[in-house]
Amino acid sequence: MENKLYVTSSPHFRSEDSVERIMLDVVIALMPALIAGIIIFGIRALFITVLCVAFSVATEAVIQILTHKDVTINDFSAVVTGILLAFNLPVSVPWWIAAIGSIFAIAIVKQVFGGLGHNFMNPALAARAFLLASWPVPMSHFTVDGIASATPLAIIKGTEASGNLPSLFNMFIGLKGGVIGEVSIFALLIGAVYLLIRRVITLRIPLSYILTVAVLTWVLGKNGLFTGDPLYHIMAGGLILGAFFMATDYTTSPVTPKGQIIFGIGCGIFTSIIRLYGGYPEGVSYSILLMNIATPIIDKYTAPKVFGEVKTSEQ
Amino acid sequence: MSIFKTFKNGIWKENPIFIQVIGMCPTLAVTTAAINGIAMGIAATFVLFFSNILISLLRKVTPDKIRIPIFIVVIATFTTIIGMLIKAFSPDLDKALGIYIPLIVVNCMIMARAEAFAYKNTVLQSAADGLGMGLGFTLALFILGSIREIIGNGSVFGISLFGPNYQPALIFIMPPGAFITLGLLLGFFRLLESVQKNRKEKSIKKKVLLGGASHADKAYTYTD
Amino acid sequence: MNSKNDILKTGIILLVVTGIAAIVLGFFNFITERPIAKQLENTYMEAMKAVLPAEQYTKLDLSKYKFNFDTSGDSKLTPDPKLIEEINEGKSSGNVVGYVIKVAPQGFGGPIEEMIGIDKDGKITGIKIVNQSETPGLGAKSEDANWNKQYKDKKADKDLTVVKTTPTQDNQIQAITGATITSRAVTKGVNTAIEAYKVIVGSNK
Amino acid sequence: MLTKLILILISSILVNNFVLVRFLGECPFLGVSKKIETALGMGIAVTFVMTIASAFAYIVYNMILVPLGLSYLETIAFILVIASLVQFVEMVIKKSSPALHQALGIYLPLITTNCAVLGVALLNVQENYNFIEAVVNGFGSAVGFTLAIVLYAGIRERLELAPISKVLEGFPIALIGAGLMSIAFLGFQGLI
Amino acid sequence: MSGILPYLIFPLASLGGMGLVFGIVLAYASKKFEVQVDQKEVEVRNALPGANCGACGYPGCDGFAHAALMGDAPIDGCKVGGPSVAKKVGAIIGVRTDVSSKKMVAFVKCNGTRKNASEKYKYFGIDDCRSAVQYQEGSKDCRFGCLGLGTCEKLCPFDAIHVNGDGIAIVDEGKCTGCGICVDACPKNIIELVDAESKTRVICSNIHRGKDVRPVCTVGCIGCKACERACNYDAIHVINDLAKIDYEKCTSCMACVEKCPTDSIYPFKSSLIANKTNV
Amino acid sequence: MKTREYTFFGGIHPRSYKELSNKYPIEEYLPKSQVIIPLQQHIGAPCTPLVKVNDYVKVGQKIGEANGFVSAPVHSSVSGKVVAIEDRPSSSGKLVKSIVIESDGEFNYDDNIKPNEDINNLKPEEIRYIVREAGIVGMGGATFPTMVKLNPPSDKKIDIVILNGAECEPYLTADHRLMLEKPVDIVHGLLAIMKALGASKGYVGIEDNKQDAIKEIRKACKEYEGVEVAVLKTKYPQGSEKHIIKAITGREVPSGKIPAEIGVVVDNVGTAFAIAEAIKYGKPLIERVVTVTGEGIMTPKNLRVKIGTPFRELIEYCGGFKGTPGKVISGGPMMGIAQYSIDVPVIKGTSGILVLPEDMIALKNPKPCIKCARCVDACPMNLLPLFISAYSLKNDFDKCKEYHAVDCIECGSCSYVCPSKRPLVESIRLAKGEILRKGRK
Repeated sequence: MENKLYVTSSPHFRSEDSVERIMLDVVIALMPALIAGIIIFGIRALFITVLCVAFSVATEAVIQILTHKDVTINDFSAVVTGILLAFNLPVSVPWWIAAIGSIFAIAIVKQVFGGLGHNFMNPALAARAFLLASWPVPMSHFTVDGIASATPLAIIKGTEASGNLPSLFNMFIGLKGGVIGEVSIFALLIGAVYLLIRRVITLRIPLSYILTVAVLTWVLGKNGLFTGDPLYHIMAGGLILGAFFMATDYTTSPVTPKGQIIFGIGCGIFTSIIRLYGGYPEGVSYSILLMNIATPIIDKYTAPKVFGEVKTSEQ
Repeated sequence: MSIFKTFKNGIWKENPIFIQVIGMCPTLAVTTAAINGIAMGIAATFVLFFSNILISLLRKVTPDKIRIPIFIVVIATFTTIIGMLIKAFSPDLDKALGIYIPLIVVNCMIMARAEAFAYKNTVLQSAADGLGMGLGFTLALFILGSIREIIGNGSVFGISLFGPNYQPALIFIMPPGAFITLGLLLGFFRLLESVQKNRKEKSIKKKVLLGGASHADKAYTYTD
Repeated sequence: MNSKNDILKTGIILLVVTGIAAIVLGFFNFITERPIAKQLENTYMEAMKAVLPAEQYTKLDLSKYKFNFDTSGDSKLTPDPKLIEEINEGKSSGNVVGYVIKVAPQGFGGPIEEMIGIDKDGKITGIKIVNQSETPGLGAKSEDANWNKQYKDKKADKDLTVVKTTPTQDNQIQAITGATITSRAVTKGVNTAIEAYKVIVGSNK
Repeated sequence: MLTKLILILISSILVNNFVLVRFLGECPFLGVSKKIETALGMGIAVTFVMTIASAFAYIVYNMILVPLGLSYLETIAFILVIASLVQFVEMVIKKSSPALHQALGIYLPLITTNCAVLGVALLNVQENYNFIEAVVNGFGSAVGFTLAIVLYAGIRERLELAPISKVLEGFPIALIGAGLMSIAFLGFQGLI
Repeated sequence: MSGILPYLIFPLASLGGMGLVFGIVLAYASKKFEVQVDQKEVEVRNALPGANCGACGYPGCDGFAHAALMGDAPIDGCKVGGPSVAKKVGAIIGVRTDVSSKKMVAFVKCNGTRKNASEKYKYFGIDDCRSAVQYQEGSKDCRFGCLGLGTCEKLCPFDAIHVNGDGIAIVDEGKCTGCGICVDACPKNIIELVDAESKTRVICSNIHRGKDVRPVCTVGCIGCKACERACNYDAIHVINDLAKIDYEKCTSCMACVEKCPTDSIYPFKSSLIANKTNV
Repeated sequence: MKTREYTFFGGIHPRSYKELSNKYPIEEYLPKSQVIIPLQQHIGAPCTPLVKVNDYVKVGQKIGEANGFVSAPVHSSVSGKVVAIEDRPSSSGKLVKSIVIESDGEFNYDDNIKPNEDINNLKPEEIRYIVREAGIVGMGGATFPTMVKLNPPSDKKIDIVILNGAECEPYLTADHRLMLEKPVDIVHGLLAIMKALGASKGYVGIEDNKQDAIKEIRKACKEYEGVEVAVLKTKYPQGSEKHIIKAITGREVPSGKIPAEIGVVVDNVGTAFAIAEAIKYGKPLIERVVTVTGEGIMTPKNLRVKIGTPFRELIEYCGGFKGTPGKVISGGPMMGIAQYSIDVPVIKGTSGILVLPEDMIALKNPKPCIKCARCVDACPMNLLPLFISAYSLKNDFDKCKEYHAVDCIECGSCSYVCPSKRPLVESIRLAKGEILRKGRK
């Protein structure tokens, strides 16, 4: 025969989706929040973000070259990690802290465990927790327009800060203290809608997460049962950023539908507990990390009922 | 095996931490500073040395069936003694090491040496083994403690290294730092080992691998 | 274990081994008991001396006093009688020079045991953290003598408060950076001690 | 009273997790965490023993050692209590419920040298817990151990599928994984 | 001296008493709750160090003993004990006390390298022969050809079989233990256990007639019987269009090797001449 | 008119590509020279040849006798001389013993071929006999002997018969055209199946992207009681037997069991048509409708083709290749079998010949699984393809079994949606094979 044909397994055609495209979609979805961050915190927000991305990508490339693996920095996953890490840093953070965080996220949390798809924890969040424990002071110093400004959650908690709570509207558009990416609920929601339309994420995790926080913060209010202000808790802190962009991280969240809902509820419970009773004012990062740990177990015990599966005594 | 070789074995070739990976609890818990690591190491060495000697001495008269309870009693006795001595003469150390001193009793390293070595070897050999293993343990704890103290506190033995402007990464003297530092350290030693091995084997390997498995020219590399 | 004899034999061997161990340990205890007790006493004495110099300290019977404080207000700082662990009266040349009050407020990682010395004029002579399990590098800095210095010479008339910036008023204490909870806990302990001191002085009169 | 017990429980399970914060019971944590089922079996066995051991150690310490002024013998006395207890429990289970023994029994001997058991007995003394508090602390600590080891086993099962560098395979990666878990558990700090 | 006495008597009494009580209770309990166990398991258990450290990955020494007896755990799984314990455990369990004196090794009966054998299509799929045979029976025109995707290599626990650069699996006989895992795994059934001492081996598995073999492989056995005629010892016969050697009779004279027109008996002619092995 | 639309959980929505060929009416194509008739064109035991080399055979003459219960006879589709009986590659992907017949171009029918009685006058066992003798098998691609389906275990009462006209595979339009052009015969076939089984209810399941076919079949159904069209949502794999049952009846076929277990029998519309023809004319299964399509074909067509016609002839009839062919697939793109030769024959299960040019086959190297869970959402069997695949690639087939690998229907949905282009179906198929092999041992 003139020209040998290809023989492969079925199916013989595949969807247009690709890892690169998905990651690119996430990057696109994060852009509104980045722009909001730059507007609110100034150009340094952009500097920190670019720095994190650069260090993340470079770390990934260097490790892959050193371990003789294919260099896969063009799949944008390191870019996503870099942006998310930057989004979790206060704008005033020293540049070297951002750089160390990026290296830690990619090297220790991701590549050591086998790279893309094999890390069991969200690299950006693990890096943030690492930085927060290492350098708590610069990591919890928040400014808006160069003026020190406590986060609404810290004010509610009242341990580290005092001041007047910003209005709901200011919270929504982002005029409040916080890390670079979390402040503008409005911008984050634009990105979230984009991801939902592109079908990159489903609502299972974000919705169950946010609803759980809402219910718990309402029920366990400061002045007795059912006195909390759920709306405030939803818009304060990193809940929206966490629920739509970080809890939904594919690799570290469950794959089963039921598991995803359990994951969301678990995140919500831990977030509420840490916010209301814990030592830290904000619990989003830690709660997602904790549920990341539980993900394999959740997957294992929430496997959907196989089509036609019958419970029989004999096997 | 010569006594010196037995002694050396424990320090490097069969290092209880880096090679055998046993006795993890105190290793991780007390190495927040170099001095603590050394102190813990010496305490464990004391117990290991004397219990090895005693068990070796008693090995002929110990009934097989109840050797484990007897080992436990012997080890527990020496542990209690070192605990009392530390309490009496260095209360600061006692505070730093806390309950990990009595927990030397259940350090599998000591039990394993008793069972695997002292119970089968002469007194002299056992003493050398106990000392070697103990020093290997101390060395490992010292290395780990130093690294954690340098990164996490910017000092060694309490002496500041980088001046007041250095901002230490506190996490390294917190629990996560213990796990991560030891994990990376173990990986590092493995790397050294494999590099060494490769160098040795390279020449031999060429002859053994007849075809030389080169998959490079495959058109269809399809797995990870 | 076939026969009763066997059981007895193993039992006796175990008995002998534990017995020897017991004797050895007893012997070592005999040797070390006094040094240990002395060490304990020394540390304690040193701590008391550090916060309130005196020649002699006598422990007070706390059940004789009624510590009824006003616990309303900011629960993070208001005195709490439950925190009081021990009160020692310090005497020099037969005269009462002041009191050393040991309290254990709840910090970030557990109770913080601290000693507060207050002289007979109601002035704080010094504080010392004897035991704590706060975060290294943050709350653990509460042991730092430099930080403890802030409390010295404060008058025991007003509750102390904690601020994050440089104090502007006399009753303000600057918090350790990043460890407000610890700083508050320590201050709460000091406030408690002040109240306890007032009760004792009041009932002595 | 109840509040205190709940606090002890939360503290021992989450805040001062035995494995991830207090560094007790590392050997079984690293050794017996390759499969979820095994880890669960180990956890349940440890829970069982630790709860009972806390009670017995309390009795021995407060009824025998303290009245006689022999509190310095706590270590040796506790280890005797634990060793005998474990052996006794194993024998009883083996006889009375072979099925249970199949599931738990094989883990029991391993527990003798699990420093978590001795650790909890010593901690109970150090913290001056009363009988009920001691038992609750023993139980909570063991539950914390079980929680950590089971979650960790899940992660390790998944790591089996990952292309991890030969140099890091086994203990190094296990330790780094535990470190990351420990970072996540920092979130519970200050909860009590 | 009277001062030290209470320091010795109280601990002696209390600890000794505890030891006695526990000892008696345990001894009594062990009688009362005695359960029959596999004697071998007890033996294995006793051979182990008893540190119960869990380093073997099994729950304690009992767990390891049980697993080793069941064949789940490798006999050298105990790291604390080392080789000496492994030897003891092996002796108790009785792992293969060399049933036959002959050492058997695996041998891949195909030399259809990329150069020698033609392919019928371009394969794109996972590197696993068992998978590849599901698609048009594999990419080689010859139905009995080594696919070279290395299922045997992946499954070999001793690192003793490798696919070489020409796409053919070759056994490293020094490492091969003759366990037969590759024999079972090969979907083309072209690996066979042979006597390690044998000098000549037919290196083809094609049972088709010569006219069907020639177009697909230049080194395939065409069943021409030249070897049969060349053999003076009646040791090689063509059965089913494929030569087969009877090692009872073979003297390793290499006559068949020299006569084979397609070079399908190992060692290859070229190597006889050049006196070097290319395999 | 708005009617209820049936569907199931999971599945995917690939582009259909049906517009390439769905406008073209079915043309008759007669083989020019040789036909190759494999003796095994069905699931089950191969047939034994009834003829020898050099024998002269006529159209419709039985040339292979069924061996055993699960088997189906084969018939000559041309008249002419048997030139060889030997192993030939079949489009099923295997070498199969085949009868090669040199056509004399006259298509003389065998004398045995005569019309049967009207359906109304036939007894169920007579219908079954006709179906068996006609060698009818499932023509959707699974090629399960229809006769076996019509003979369910005596303790299973069949109450519903479903004709599968979903044709959910992209590109294929053979069933669509058949439904448009032969609606009455298809309904007759359905009635015959219902009669043979004593079923009271019959459905023709058609996806809602084939509105014209729905209309035609509805019209044909009108005069009969108990038969109706069930409009299905367009979704792959709607045509899977288990899922069409689930969609229409709500019943779930238990794992490892056949549909008869829950009182349902499913047949392809092509099969129904073949049954109708077997009854009407006594004609055995010697021809079928094949869609020749794909971007690699000059002019895609729907052809009625004699069984045994080589692909080469059909491709040439459709104007030959357009561009360099990369893949030639027997069947659709999701489950079809890639061929290495175009000299393989059309067999009873060949629903289409799909030619994809080299630049369209997109052979991408897989990337690591990112656990996006799209395969989980797509799997119509509710499996976790990512884990089965991962364990399979690690040779841990016991784990695959725990994850129900054997329940996979190999529909390809998971591989289709995978953004990392991982070999999901491929590795699961491997696992299935190894699990079954282990089970046999």
